Amino acid sequence: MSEELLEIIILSLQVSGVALLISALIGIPIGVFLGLNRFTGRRLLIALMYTGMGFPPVVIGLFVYLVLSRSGPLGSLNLPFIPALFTPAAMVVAQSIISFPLVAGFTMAAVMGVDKRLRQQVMALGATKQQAALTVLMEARIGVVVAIIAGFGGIISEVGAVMMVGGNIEGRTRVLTTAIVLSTRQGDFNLAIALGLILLAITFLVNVAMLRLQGKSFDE
Amino acid sequence: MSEELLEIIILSLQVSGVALLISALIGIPIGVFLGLNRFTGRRLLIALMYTGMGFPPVVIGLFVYLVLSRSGPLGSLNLPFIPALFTPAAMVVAQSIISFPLVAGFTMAAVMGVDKRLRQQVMALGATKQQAALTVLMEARIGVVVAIIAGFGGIISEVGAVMMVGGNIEGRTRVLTTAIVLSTRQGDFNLAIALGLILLAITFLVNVAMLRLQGKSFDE
Amino acid sequence: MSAPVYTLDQISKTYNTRRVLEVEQLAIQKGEILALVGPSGAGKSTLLRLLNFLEQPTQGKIQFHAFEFSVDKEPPLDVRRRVTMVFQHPMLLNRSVEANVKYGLELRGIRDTQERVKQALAEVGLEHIPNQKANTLSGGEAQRVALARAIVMQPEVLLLDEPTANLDPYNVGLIEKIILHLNQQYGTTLVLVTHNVFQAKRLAQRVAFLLDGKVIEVSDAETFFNHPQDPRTAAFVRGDMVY
Amino acid sequence: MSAPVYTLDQISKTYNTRRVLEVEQLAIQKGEILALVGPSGAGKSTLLRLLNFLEQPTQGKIQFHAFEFSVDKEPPLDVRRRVTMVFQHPMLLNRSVEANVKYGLELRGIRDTQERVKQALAEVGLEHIPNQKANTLSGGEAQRVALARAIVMQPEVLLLDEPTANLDPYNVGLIEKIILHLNQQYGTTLVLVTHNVFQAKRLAQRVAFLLDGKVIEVSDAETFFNHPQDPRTAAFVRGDMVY
Amino acid sequence: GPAATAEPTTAPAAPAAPEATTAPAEPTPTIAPTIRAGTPDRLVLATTTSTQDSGLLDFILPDFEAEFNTEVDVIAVGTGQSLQLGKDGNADVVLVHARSQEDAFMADGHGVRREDVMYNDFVIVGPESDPAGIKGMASAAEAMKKIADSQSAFVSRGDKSGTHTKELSVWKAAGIEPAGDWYISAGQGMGEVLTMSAEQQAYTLSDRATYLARTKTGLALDILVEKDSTLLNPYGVIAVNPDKGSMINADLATKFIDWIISVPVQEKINGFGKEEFGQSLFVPDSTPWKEAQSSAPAASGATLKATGMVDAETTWTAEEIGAMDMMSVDYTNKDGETTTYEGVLISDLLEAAGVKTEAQTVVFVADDGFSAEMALADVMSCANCIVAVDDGGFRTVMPEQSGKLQVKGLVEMQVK
Ligand SMILES: Nc1ncnc2c1ncn2[C@@H]1O[C@H](COP(=O)(O)OP(=O)(O)OP(=O)(O)O)[C@@H](O)[C@H]1O
Ligand SMILES: Nc1ncnc2c1ncn2[C@@H]1O[C@H](COP(=O)(O)OP(=O)(O)OP(=O)(O)O)[C@@H](O)[C@H]1O
Ligand SMILES: [Mg+2]
Ligand SMILES: [Mg+2]
Repeated sequence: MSEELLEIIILSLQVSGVALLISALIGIPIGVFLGLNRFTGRRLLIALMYTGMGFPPVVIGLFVYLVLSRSGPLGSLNLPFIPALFTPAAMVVAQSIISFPLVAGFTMAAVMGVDKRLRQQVMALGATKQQAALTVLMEARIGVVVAIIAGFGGIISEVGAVMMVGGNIEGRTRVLTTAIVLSTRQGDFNLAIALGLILLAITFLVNVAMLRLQGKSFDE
Repeated sequence: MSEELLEIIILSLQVSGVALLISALIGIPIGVFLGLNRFTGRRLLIALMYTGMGFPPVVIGLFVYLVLSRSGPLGSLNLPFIPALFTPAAMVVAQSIISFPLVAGFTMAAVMGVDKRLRQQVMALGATKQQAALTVLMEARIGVVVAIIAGFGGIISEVGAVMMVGGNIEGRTRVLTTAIVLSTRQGDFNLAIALGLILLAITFLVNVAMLRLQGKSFDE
Repeated sequence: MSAPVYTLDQISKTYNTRRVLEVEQLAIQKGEILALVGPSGAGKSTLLRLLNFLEQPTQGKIQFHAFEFSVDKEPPLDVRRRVTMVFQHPMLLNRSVEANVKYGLELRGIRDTQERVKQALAEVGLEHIPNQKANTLSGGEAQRVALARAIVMQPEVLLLDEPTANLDPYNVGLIEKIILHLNQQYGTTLVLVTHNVFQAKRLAQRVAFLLDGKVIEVSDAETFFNHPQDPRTAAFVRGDMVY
Repeated sequence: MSAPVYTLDQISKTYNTRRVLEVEQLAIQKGEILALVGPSGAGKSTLLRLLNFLEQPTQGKIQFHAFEFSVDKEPPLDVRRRVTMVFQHPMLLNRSVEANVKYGLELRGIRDTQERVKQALAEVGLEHIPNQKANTLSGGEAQRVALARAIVMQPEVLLLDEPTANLDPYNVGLIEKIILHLNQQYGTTLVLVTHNVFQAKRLAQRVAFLLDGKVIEVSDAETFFNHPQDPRTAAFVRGDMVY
Repeated sequence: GPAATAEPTTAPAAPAAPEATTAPAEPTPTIAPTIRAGTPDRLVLATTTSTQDSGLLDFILPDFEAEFNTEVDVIAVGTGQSLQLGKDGNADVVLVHARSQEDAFMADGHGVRREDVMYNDFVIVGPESDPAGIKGMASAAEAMKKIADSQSAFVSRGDKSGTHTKELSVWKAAGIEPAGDWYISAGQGMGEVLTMSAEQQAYTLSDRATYLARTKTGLALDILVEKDSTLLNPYGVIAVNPDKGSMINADLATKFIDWIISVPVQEKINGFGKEEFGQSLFVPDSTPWKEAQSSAPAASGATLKATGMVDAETTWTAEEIGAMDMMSVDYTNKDGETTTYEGVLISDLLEAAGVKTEAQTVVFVADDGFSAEMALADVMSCANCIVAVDDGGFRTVMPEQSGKLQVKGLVEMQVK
């Protein structure tokens, strides 16, 4: 494997890995919150979250682009902690936005599948609200793992947004998907398919690892 | 709204709607099967299905392209029921492949969340295997609805594959996402954002409708 | 006595490596009420699941009428539908009470269920809440819905796993009356798991004592309670430790 | 007699439009065992949930020591942790038996739980299956794990919802012994829902009779069973229809 | 229309109109698998994005669709992918700009006919501040060298496209192997690269059409170097080899190529963008166009024919005409300027060819397709109607006739 390809693979994993972490940190609590609480406006929030699942990555890319652009609201501030366009950090921002509704939505569905009385029982045993939520989350772990896997799948395979805000710069922001698109545009379909297979192999290994971590739950 | 835009919207809904239907018809039974049965190789199938969730749409597009291409294995047969490239039917094929692992994966997770004893009880009441599976599916309906919503979100917002096999032909295969990409390429960000908002509005309305159909389940 | 409904021969059931059931011989007669008693974890529920063809025996064969059920032979639908069971924990569907009760009828393609459902709910004293969602029922209410759901189908064999565990004395009496009625009126064969020795005495013609997965003693109710053959049976009836 | 642990005043609880509980006055004394009896659907479990601060009363206030609990006032964590409950249906976590029992201790940040867990399991007779997954337990085993999970925390108030419903006579005796021991040794206040009139007789100092959400009669056990004030109480004790 | 905003306002119709005029019965797209193979009235054109993104195709294609009662499906995907679509037999015609790849495509037998269509040119664009100070330089190579020497940011297409290939050749000419932090290889299309360059205040090499189209939408980059002869960007059209399958619409492909290289269409391409940008985006370059151009100015090649109802169809060269009896005629144009032309009486020429008695009229045809008609009798009786040799080509001069009959670039006289 060429060094260049290796770099691309590593960057893909880094960007999507960090983005997944961020969207899990945001999405899981939101999903748990929506799953466990009943309040007016909840249905609206759910519909919005589901809409977020269908947010076209290129629109998110465009949005992040406009915000981070030199002439945009954040980019023009030129602050050190605001990621510049065409950097991996900007790609992480876009991908986090893409995957968090997915993570939140499925977490919510999984949490809603847990018997309500279990949460009551857990509260009766002296859990704080947070502890109870965490316990319910643990009970719904299969669904949550699938939520995370789906979030990962959504962003590792995503191209519209990373292309837009990352710029597919060789050696700096080129990831597997943008490399695939590049070779497709060049008419080099064989290379594109080969890169696609590498991407799939990576995703497969990550999934196997997650299922492993998950232990026996999936066999029960 | 111009007639052309209306056509684009209708085509987007038709293509993704039919693809969703197909992937639900395939994905839900597969999800139920994987959720309810235990057999050797199941974990492998699950990992593969999850990998399918992370299948880059452009690779799927490429794959469908190569198969349906006039020089490809199916396209060269020139049979009437095999969709030709650059037609809505070809886009449906690609999108169905994209969304079915998502539908299957979440259906599986939802089904696995249902108490195993419920299925036994249902069998005890005289259900056939199919009836029992259907009943379990009904019990897991929230998860299944989310699975379908996610599948819809995944394809209505997808651009790589429809661009590849549809060709973004004006008046014939142009859908909202490819129109967005075209205007982005032409630098007309305002139009791109406007189209994006239309797409979001449509997704939102579809989601609200699905939640409506779902009735009270989401409030329990 | 006519031919038995069930004949069990050298049956065993193992979970992982643990053998939880090991029945050498057991016959269940047509039209009888057989009470199954024994300490917690003895294997009573497991035995019922086998009798209902829900799990396959690890070893041995269960003969139901002419049909043989074993690890590699599953029963056809029409055989399965002659037997039904009320689980120890009422597994209700997340639907209304009424929808739960008519579920088994619908599975069989029976229409015009309304009258039958109404009557079954009346029998268990729940005619007032047909539309309540099952997951909001009290413990005893849920148990009675589960029972109604089974009796509405008028099965040939009815397996009851502690059907009155969560009920007050009046409702216990009500359910016991239903059980006797089914048995006397329709000749329904009943296998009843109960930890209530008095209930077994009141209802059963024969009693089987299960301990550690093994059938220690089977005899008619009179003998079982008053002249148990096995000292462990006697201890159990007295409420003593039997391990 | 010292100040009551709980004082209920004009409490009611409504689900949707149905009022399922309506308690004018009820005091629960420190260190007593109060049995709560009544027909299925009377509101016993609902009352326990209120006593455990799990659901808010629709109207009225529940006073627990100095703390007042009502629709717009939730108890702080340390108050809540003084009370625990064993549900009618054992809601076990999808973990091992041991993990279930130590769960409450872990919530409280207690380490070195191993000894206590082991002992609690031994008390309920389940020391042999600490590693079994909770969802494979038999009905009675699950019920005992749920009990062990509560007693291991040595709460000040223990609410038990039919804790022996699924148990055989020997295990019933075992559990009853544990209950008495907690009450006598540690002064644990116990509220015990039971449909077993004999059990109430054996354990309770006072008995409350709930019917259609209302407390019909509260008196000491002797009076309750032998000289009930209300004809409906008498009917219930006899096992007659009380509606 | 949502999709074609970069379309110049000179386009004859609003973006939505092409269908309206060409296919009034265009159905709402349906999902039913359309059997495209063998459908005679559809042409699949695979092309680079620049032809679509600049709006050129929307400008010219409706004419083709109307004339041949057909529809053109445009797949705008880039040169490499377009050629691949052709190779796979999924396109009937490809319109791309990468000469060497096109030649390889032909050599490998994927195409049956290749024609030059047009060219546009590349320009070096960059931020107004011009940190490398290349503004106005004549040599692209030297300008690029300055960019490299000053380590100013440069965004490269990096996608092996025609533009990228050109860029690499300029680097080579400058003797530089571009590498380093300042050299950003984007691997994207022209539009995206221009956006990135503007965002990063970087230089880039762009085709003029895309650049101009993008300035319409507020691109903040200036042209700094242009008009170097090394910066030409030729487009070619190729008919895909029909041997790839019966579905290839070879007939229509041929028609399309004939059409797009024809003089009137080339004229239209020439006019595209003039009004909006004040300059042509594409310069016509087809063989017929070049012939027509050269026939007008270049005397050597120019010929004049007499055809139709003549005894002998005759062709004259400029030299032959020059050797005949010449006369002078003054012609005053509508602006009042008078020019004196030397030429041969038209009646003499027609008599030399031998006009048939049934003939009624003469049609004067120009090299750009223009034609004008006059009664034969009037022509024969006209004493000062001549064919003059003008800038190496021919023209009619008829002082008493309307301006229409002063046909420049005359190539043919059809007697009817
Ligand atoms: N969430 C709810 N919505 C509607 N009705 C409810 C809800 N929860 C409980 N009920 C009703 O309230 C009544 C009291 O329920 P509760 O569980 O307190 O009864 P219980 O006395 O414990 O009965 P059992 O002995 O059968 O367990 C029941 O009739 C039940 O159907
Ligand atoms: N899937 C399983 N895996 C492991 N052990 C199991 C499984 N199912 C049941 N067991 C064990 O088998 C034994 C018998 O279970 P069963 O449910 O038949 O008991 P039971 O006689 O019905 O008891 P109870 O009166 O408590 O309901 C129990 O000790 C239980 O822990
Ligand atoms: Mg049991
Ligand atoms: Mg209760």
